[in-house]
Amino acid sequence: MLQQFLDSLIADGTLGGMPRDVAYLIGMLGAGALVVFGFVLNISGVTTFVERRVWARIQSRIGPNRVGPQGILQWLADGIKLLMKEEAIPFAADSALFKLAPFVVTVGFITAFVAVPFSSALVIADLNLGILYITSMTSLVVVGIMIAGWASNNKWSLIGGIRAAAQIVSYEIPAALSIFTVILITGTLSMQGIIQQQGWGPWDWFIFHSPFTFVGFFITFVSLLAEGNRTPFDLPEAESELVAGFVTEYSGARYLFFFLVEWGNLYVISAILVTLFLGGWQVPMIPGLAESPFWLNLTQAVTFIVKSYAGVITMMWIRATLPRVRVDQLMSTCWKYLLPIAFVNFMGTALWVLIWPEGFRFAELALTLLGFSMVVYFFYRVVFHLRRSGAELTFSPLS
Amino acid sequence: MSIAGFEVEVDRGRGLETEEMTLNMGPQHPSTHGVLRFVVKADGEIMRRAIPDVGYLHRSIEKISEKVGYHGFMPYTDRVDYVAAMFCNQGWGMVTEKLADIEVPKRGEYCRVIAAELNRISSHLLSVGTMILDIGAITPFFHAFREREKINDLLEELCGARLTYNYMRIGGVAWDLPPGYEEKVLAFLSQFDRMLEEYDDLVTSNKLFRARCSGVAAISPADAAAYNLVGPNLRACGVRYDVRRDEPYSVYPELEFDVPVGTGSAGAVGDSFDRYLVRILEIKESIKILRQCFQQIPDGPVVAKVPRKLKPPAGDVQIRVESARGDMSWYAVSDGSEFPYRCKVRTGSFAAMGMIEELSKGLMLADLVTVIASLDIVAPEVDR
Amino acid sequence: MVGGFNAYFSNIFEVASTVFEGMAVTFSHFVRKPTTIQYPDRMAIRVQDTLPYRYRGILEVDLEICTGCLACERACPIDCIVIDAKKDKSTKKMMLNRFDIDIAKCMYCGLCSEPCPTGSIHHTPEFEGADFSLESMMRRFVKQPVAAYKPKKVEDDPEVAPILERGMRYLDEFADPAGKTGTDS
Amino acid sequence: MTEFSMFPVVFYLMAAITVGSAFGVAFTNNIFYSAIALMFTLLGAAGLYVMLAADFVAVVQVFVYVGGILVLTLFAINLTSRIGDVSVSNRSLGRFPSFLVLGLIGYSMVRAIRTAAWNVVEVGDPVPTIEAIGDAFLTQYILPFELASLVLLAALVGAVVLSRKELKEVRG
Repeated sequence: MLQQFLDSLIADGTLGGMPRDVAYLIGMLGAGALVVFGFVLNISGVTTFVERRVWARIQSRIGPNRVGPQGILQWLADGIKLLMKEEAIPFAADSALFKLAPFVVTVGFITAFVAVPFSSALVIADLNLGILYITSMTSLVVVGIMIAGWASNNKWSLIGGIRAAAQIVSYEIPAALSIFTVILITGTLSMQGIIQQQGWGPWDWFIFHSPFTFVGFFITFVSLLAEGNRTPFDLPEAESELVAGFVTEYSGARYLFFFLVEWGNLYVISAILVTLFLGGWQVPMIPGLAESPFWLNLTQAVTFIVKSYAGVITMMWIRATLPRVRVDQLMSTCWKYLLPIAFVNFMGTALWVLIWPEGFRFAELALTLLGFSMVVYFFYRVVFHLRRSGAELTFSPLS
Repeated sequence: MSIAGFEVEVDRGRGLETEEMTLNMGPQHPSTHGVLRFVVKADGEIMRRAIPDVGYLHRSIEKISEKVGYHGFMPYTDRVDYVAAMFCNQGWGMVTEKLADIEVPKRGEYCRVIAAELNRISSHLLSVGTMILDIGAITPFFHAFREREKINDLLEELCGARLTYNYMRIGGVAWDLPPGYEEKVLAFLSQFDRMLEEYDDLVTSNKLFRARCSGVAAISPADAAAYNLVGPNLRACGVRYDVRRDEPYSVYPELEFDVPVGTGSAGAVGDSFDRYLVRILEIKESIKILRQCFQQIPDGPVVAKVPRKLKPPAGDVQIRVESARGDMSWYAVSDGSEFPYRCKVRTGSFAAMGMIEELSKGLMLADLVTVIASLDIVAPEVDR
Repeated sequence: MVGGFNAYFSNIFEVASTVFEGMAVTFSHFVRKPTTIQYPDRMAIRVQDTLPYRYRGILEVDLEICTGCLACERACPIDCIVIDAKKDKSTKKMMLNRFDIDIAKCMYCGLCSEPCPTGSIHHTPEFEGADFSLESMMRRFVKQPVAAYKPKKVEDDPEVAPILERGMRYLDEFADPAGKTGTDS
Repeated sequence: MTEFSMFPVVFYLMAAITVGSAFGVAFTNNIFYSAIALMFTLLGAAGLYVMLAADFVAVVQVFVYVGGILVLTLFAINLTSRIGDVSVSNRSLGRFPSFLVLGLIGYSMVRAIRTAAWNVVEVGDPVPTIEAIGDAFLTQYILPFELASLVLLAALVGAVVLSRKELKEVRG
């Protein structure tokens, strides 16, 4: 789309005699800036606000509600405050690497957005190895974290960096293995390709494709949580143990970058999960919708963002519920539980695809029913807790 | 030490030698519960030992007593352990009463027990709340503090302050229960019962939480005795000893309650989980005691007649109170004048603090905060 | 390996089920009413009005009913109350020249208001004491020397009577250690 | 008139990053700096792969070398280096042997460049290479592929043996 647009601009002479490649470069940089400033930064910022409000409600509080209507601009105020703060670089720190680290982290995070699909047409680049590209780019984040941990010249930071490395390298394996289960089914690495093979209904989603993908979904979820340094795996910055882990010595704008990545990563993790297991942007083909590309893409994008954001809120909700695991437990979870099960899943899916290349309808429907009954039982428990507490209820998200 | 649920002995005699790292944890650290400092000798994630460094919060409270007199010292005792100030009030009251031979009216004793047990609940809530916060879960902390705020409201109504109560006087308590207090407390307790069940569902039964605490820093009864561990920490080791039951004071003989001990339900007896669980069970016992108190409380005065200028006969006296952090022992010497000659407090946190260096050997770095929190150390109580 | 397969799968099941239960508890909080009090500006009534009667806020002195007996000064364990009361030679009256309370020092223990015979020195529900200088934390109640109050059998001065009534009521409910039960103290 | 193309510019940029940071790896005194320079070398090489339309190799380069091996290198440095003493240098072998090695490598490279037949291939739009790679691995190159797997497995077992601590089970 961008290429066509630039070609048309060149053709009618708006850009003068600018060489084609330079025009492409400027166009891509412009589009990139638009995406970064228009979407990526905002989604990270809004996520911090939403996280604080979600936590607050879980903890019987209200959360930030002063800046802007209902506090919606709190993230902007925080960001501006951090940008204007003095940045202290410790005297004994390695100042070049200390400054480099936030940028490595941010690059690793923002480049991942290139392959995230929002609708059937709305994707920056539909790489044919999209999912592999995203996982490889996010691995840059850990390098940044390690640089930060080492360059701060602080022992807490160093331990945080080491923990981050050990954790992310370990959890990449079960994550990759369970991502491969989906790839076994689809036969493509492209994000769009994976979504196109699913349907709008839950029974057409890959999570309910077979018992193995059902388990694989949870393994992927847990491993990606660990890769995103989220509770219960937030050991690298465990504030009660390591003060603030690898960000201990950071302040001001550089500190901001780390948290930009941390919260933006939530969205990337969710987007991966939604793409792989939860049907992506698939919407029911209502007659009339298919004819209008604009409305089709809009509904698809809304569907995708709503699904991903549900995932983001789930991660916040998990963070508000669970305690942190210990380092040895972290490792045993990965190597003793997730990895063997992921292997079994991988083999199982391979067999499943061999036996039923087109999917097994009965299993899909049964698993959908299982998932649905789990949700129903969950709400039964919620109501049970509500009744037992006898608490005053309010259904307004605003108070 | 334990790795992944297995009790193993790590042979460090051969193989790769790693460098020992000295970490300075505190005095300003998020989970040292006040101003505390630990010098941690660590080998990667595993601690060789953690040496506590105390004294940052020393405020000479014992010395102050020599200058302000018997009545005037009461508000200072609030500051000995600000999380459970009622017990310090009660301790000072009791030691002076014994020194000057003052009889506390029955209703006064009941008021004291009601206030103290409410305070015990709030103190234990703080303890378990901060423990789970240190382990990494944030929400249970807020839930515990929400309930604690309700107790603070009740205590505020009783004595006008939320933290430094100064509720008790020598010879009784300063104020009788306000009108309608019984209904309010009982209403709170019935709501709090349900909240405790919810807390159990959210925290106590949580496998991740149990895994973090099970087998961490398990203390044997012999070790506990050797290090003079007291209170819930001692009971978690399986020793059924409670000053309220074994050396009864106040009206505790008239009240029925159990003394919960650690059973090792998550791992070893006397581990961090047992210490946590004993506190939760003690909260339940305190609720029982409170309900009985309101049934049994007689009418009558709440404070005995005590001269404004109290001059106890010369002599020395020692009493013990079961504080939220265990056996709190008060010792006072009178020389017959209006000021105490000497006063000394021995607190539960101090004993627990002494044990950390021994306990920390071979634990993971993350376990240190669990141990500190599970021993329920309150820094000002250590230093006074 | 101890436990074997059973332990392995029961571990997984335990984690899953307890996490499930915990998530249900936290989810139920989404629809519970928050308990936050939005002090100070978003409240139906001021915080000060919600505080219980016995609340020990910043001290205040009603000079009209102060007898100048110095009981509060003696009771104060940190000497934050300074009273200068002298008998005027010419009028034979007890004159209050100075009655200062250093709020910066005060620890709100309430020991001073207990011995007061008239309830002159009492706690208010005010607690917002933040200020820019230590000097302004010094509450000077005597602007110019006034005569101390002399207790009478029946108060007939219409100006002093309501103040005294308030003071006695305060004594009755707050400062009198016997409370409402009435004792011999 | 041939249109100005960004292609050579990007190529020389990538090459400069790769070679420059490779010099950094070799010459810097600080081992941590070496590792960071290595990251840029690897990323530059990945960029060159992209320019050769070998996107799969490029992504795997980043995934495996940056995400895996470099992180492990940094991990090892973090664990072993004394944090107060950052200038842990990589020891050189001495001038003479290094020039010898340099000369040998330089000679063979120059020779290779001179003897190679430089077929100029028309660079079209990048085509997906994964399937071709997969096919090649499982048909023509299956033996080397399996052998490589075996070597990796041996390395894995070796690492476990090396790093394993002597654990004595006391109670399970």
